[in-house]
Amino acid sequence: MSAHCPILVVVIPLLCAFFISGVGWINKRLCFPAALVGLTLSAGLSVVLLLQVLDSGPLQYKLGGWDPPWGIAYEVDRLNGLVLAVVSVLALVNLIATHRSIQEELPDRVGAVYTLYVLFVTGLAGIVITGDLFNLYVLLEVASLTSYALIALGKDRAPLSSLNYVFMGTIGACFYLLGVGYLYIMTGSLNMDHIASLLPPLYDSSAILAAFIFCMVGVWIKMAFFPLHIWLPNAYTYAPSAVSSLIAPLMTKVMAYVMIRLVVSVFSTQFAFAMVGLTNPVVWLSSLAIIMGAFFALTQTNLKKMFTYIIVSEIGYMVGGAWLGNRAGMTGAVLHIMNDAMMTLCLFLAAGNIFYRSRGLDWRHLQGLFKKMPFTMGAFVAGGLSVIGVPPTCGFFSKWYLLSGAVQAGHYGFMVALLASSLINVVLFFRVIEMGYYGRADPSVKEAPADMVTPLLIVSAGLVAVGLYTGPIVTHVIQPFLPPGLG
Amino acid sequence: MIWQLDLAILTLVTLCAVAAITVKDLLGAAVLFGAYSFMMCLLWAIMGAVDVAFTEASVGAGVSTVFFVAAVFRTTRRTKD
Amino acid sequence: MKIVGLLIVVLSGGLLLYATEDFPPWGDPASPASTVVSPRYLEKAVEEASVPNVVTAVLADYRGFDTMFETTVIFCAGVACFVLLRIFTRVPEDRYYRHVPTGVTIHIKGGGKINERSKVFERIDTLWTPYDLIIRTVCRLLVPFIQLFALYVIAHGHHSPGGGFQGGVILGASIILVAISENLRAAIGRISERLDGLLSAIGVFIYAGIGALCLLLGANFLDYHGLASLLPGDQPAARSHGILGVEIGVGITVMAVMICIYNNLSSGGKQDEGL
Amino acid sequence: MSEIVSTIVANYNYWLYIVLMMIGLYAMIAKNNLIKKLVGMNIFQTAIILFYVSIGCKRGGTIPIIEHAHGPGHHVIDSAHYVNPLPHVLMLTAIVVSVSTFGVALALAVKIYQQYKTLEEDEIIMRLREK
Repeated sequence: MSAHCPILVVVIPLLCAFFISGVGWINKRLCFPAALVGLTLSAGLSVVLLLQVLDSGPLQYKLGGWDPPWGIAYEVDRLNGLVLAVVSVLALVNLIATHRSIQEELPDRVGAVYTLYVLFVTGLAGIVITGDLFNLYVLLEVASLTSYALIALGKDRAPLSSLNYVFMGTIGACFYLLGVGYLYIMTGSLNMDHIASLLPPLYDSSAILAAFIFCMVGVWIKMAFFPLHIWLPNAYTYAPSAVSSLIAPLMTKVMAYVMIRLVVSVFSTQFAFAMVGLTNPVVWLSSLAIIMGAFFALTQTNLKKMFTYIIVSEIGYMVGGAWLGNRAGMTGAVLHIMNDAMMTLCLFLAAGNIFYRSRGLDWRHLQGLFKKMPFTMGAFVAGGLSVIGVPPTCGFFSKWYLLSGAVQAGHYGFMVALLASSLINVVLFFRVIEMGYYGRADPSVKEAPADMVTPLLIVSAGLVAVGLYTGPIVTHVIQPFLPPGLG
Repeated sequence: MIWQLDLAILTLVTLCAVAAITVKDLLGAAVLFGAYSFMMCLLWAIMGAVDVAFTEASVGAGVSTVFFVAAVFRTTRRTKD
Repeated sequence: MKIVGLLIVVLSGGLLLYATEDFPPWGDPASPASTVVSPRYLEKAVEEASVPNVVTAVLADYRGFDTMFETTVIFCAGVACFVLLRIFTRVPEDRYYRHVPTGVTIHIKGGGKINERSKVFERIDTLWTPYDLIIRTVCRLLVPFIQLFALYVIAHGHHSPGGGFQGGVILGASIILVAISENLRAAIGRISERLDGLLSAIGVFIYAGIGALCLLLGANFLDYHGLASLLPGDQPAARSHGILGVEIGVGITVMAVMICIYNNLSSGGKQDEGL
Repeated sequence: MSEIVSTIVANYNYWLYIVLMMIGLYAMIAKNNLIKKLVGMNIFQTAIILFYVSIGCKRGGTIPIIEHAHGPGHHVIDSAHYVNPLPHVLMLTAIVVSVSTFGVALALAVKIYQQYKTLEEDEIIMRLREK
């Protein structure tokens, strides 16, 4: 059975989603347990898969038994395994933590919501694990369609921001599809490894350049890289809290993974960084993204909206780190995918807990919360420290790698941006902490129920744990994956 | 395939596309969009992609247009551009 | 916004145009797209899967995994439309009834209703127009033939253009035709909302289930030759049967989802009065 | 001169597809009405599908259904006689994806109309400011 691990990670939640959808028509109480079983199995298997990969090297799974360039194959290596484990475990944690808020916010649509939830996770897991460019597009659409629907379930401006997301997301997906089309017309294949082996003689071709640019722009739109981020803040702010804490940590990070995968495994770092000649502008753009994201976050008066701009800023870290074009930068970017997913989940879960009790996330709802919700606010502080980059939280270590990458590449603009954003983050979080500490609390607010607080505390403990184990993760998981040509 | 026919249909497709996004009536846009899809389906049939053409004829020109009309029925025909 | 749009369009269009100069000439049989991967499909499809329509063979077998997720996308769309639009809380609404023998219309305000089974009174839509005899009769006559054709398209997808998607869409369209030519309630009377929701899940479940069955029989996921031990015939025949099973699943889901989307869109989520 | 003509004949198809794509993209970005944007989105997607289908086109090729596949007279199949089926398969998927996105987007548009009673973007923004 262990040979079938890669496919089971995706198929078990998929089958489970159909089951939930069917059961939702009969008995709504069974939906949550079904989702729980499906995601637990998938998370467990993904961890097993990661261990297998660490033990015995990259795995390949041929779907339908057809050999790769003709059929679709799943390729699992260290990077895949890591991101897959992060995605499925965090989705599981979020499922448990937001059980109550889904019951509360969307009581009459529970079945459909859990169906979409599990399908979203399936789509992301598939994106991470697949080795076929077109399959990636289809799974991307699964993940996008479910997230459009989930976001639109929110109140107020949610449908409008979701429709904006539909437009931007479709442009992104179509650009990606166009890029794949240009690759296909030049190479005649869709399998990533096969394309990578066919590409070197074609590096001079303008069509490959266009394919590269379109794939990258498409992915950047999906991951909300700075000038293309306009869909993100509203979509994530107005989504129901259970949904934003699912989508915000995972979607953009998985797209960052897709970017790194395309650069490393399809186009090769040598082509992307040395031959295209866009390295410098992209790093400058990401420095701008970091600064502007932090700056916009400073102007917000809503906790969730502030977090969304922090995400925009963090995306700048990942793009910039990857495009620095050296080992340290790439290590920092990969590490930051994992760390940022955890930090974002921690922050959004804390916001979800606050919203669950005080029914709002504007500044006035945050006054004096430390006394009323000590655990939630403690986790919030842990998440905030990690975003700022205080050791021993994991945020410090990825920032460290990014900084040393910037120094190695001699890119001081990016370094300044990193430091400046850390400073702005200090202001951002201490402002909230001050309000929570000194403000006058609403007497009716109390600590969120234990089953919401426990997962949150686990995540915030995870922030520190991952920080402490950064060394082994980098030497055993990330470094062996990096291509040898990287400077 | 016959390139004259191909070129003629391509021109018509482009015309339909431009008309569908410029006409100042959403129901009209729905109909023009259906025509666009159907022209597209002809084009694909010419290129030998029968399965794709069949799908587009049933999905693009058929059901999509019905959805479009249904949505316009539930909203409004008015448009400013 | 217009200037921004123009700028983006000019930039990306320029890049796309600039890249076309390296393309192989249009329709060139020696282009990489036609020589690297695809010849094997054409040469081996009949031998390996016993399916003359190569598109069906590639769709449901060689790249069957893509198609499974494509069906999932459709299913997602159905669930999404349902979850976005469906209104569960009933507000008392005005209803209109027609007295069939005399043709008098009755307007009942604020949630009152007349027994739906009544032979004398017939519920009508707010924007009711008198039924047209020709349209009604022709549609009623056509529906069975459309459904028959749809089943033919699904079943004959191995040999001619067509398959689960097209057949499913046509099946769905036949029910939508009922909804348009009579009214939405007549269509829902034929396939209720719950049945529709269940069918849309069952269809994809059949697809993924066949894949999982292959897994249980010791082959890889969606490797239909694992089915050879259950079915009569040799391995290519097993693949052919597997493809048929999968297409049936796709057809069921696509039909159910098309009906679901139409019902929710045309009634604005009330599933009461439609187009 | 003849070189230019031959490039045009070889590539005019691609150029027209790009024009179509750009019409769609422009409508998506610049139009004010939400449903008009959706039409643009669909035009963009169909144009990409057209591009893919034309990749699979072969001069002198027929539809990808093998002739005399079963029965006696088994013969060698020459792949040059048939159009490339792979892009068709991909585009079947893409069509289905586009209709799904279209359906969901229409549902969102209906929901937005129920909320704001208009589909024009500027009017919606005005209404949001009023609140």
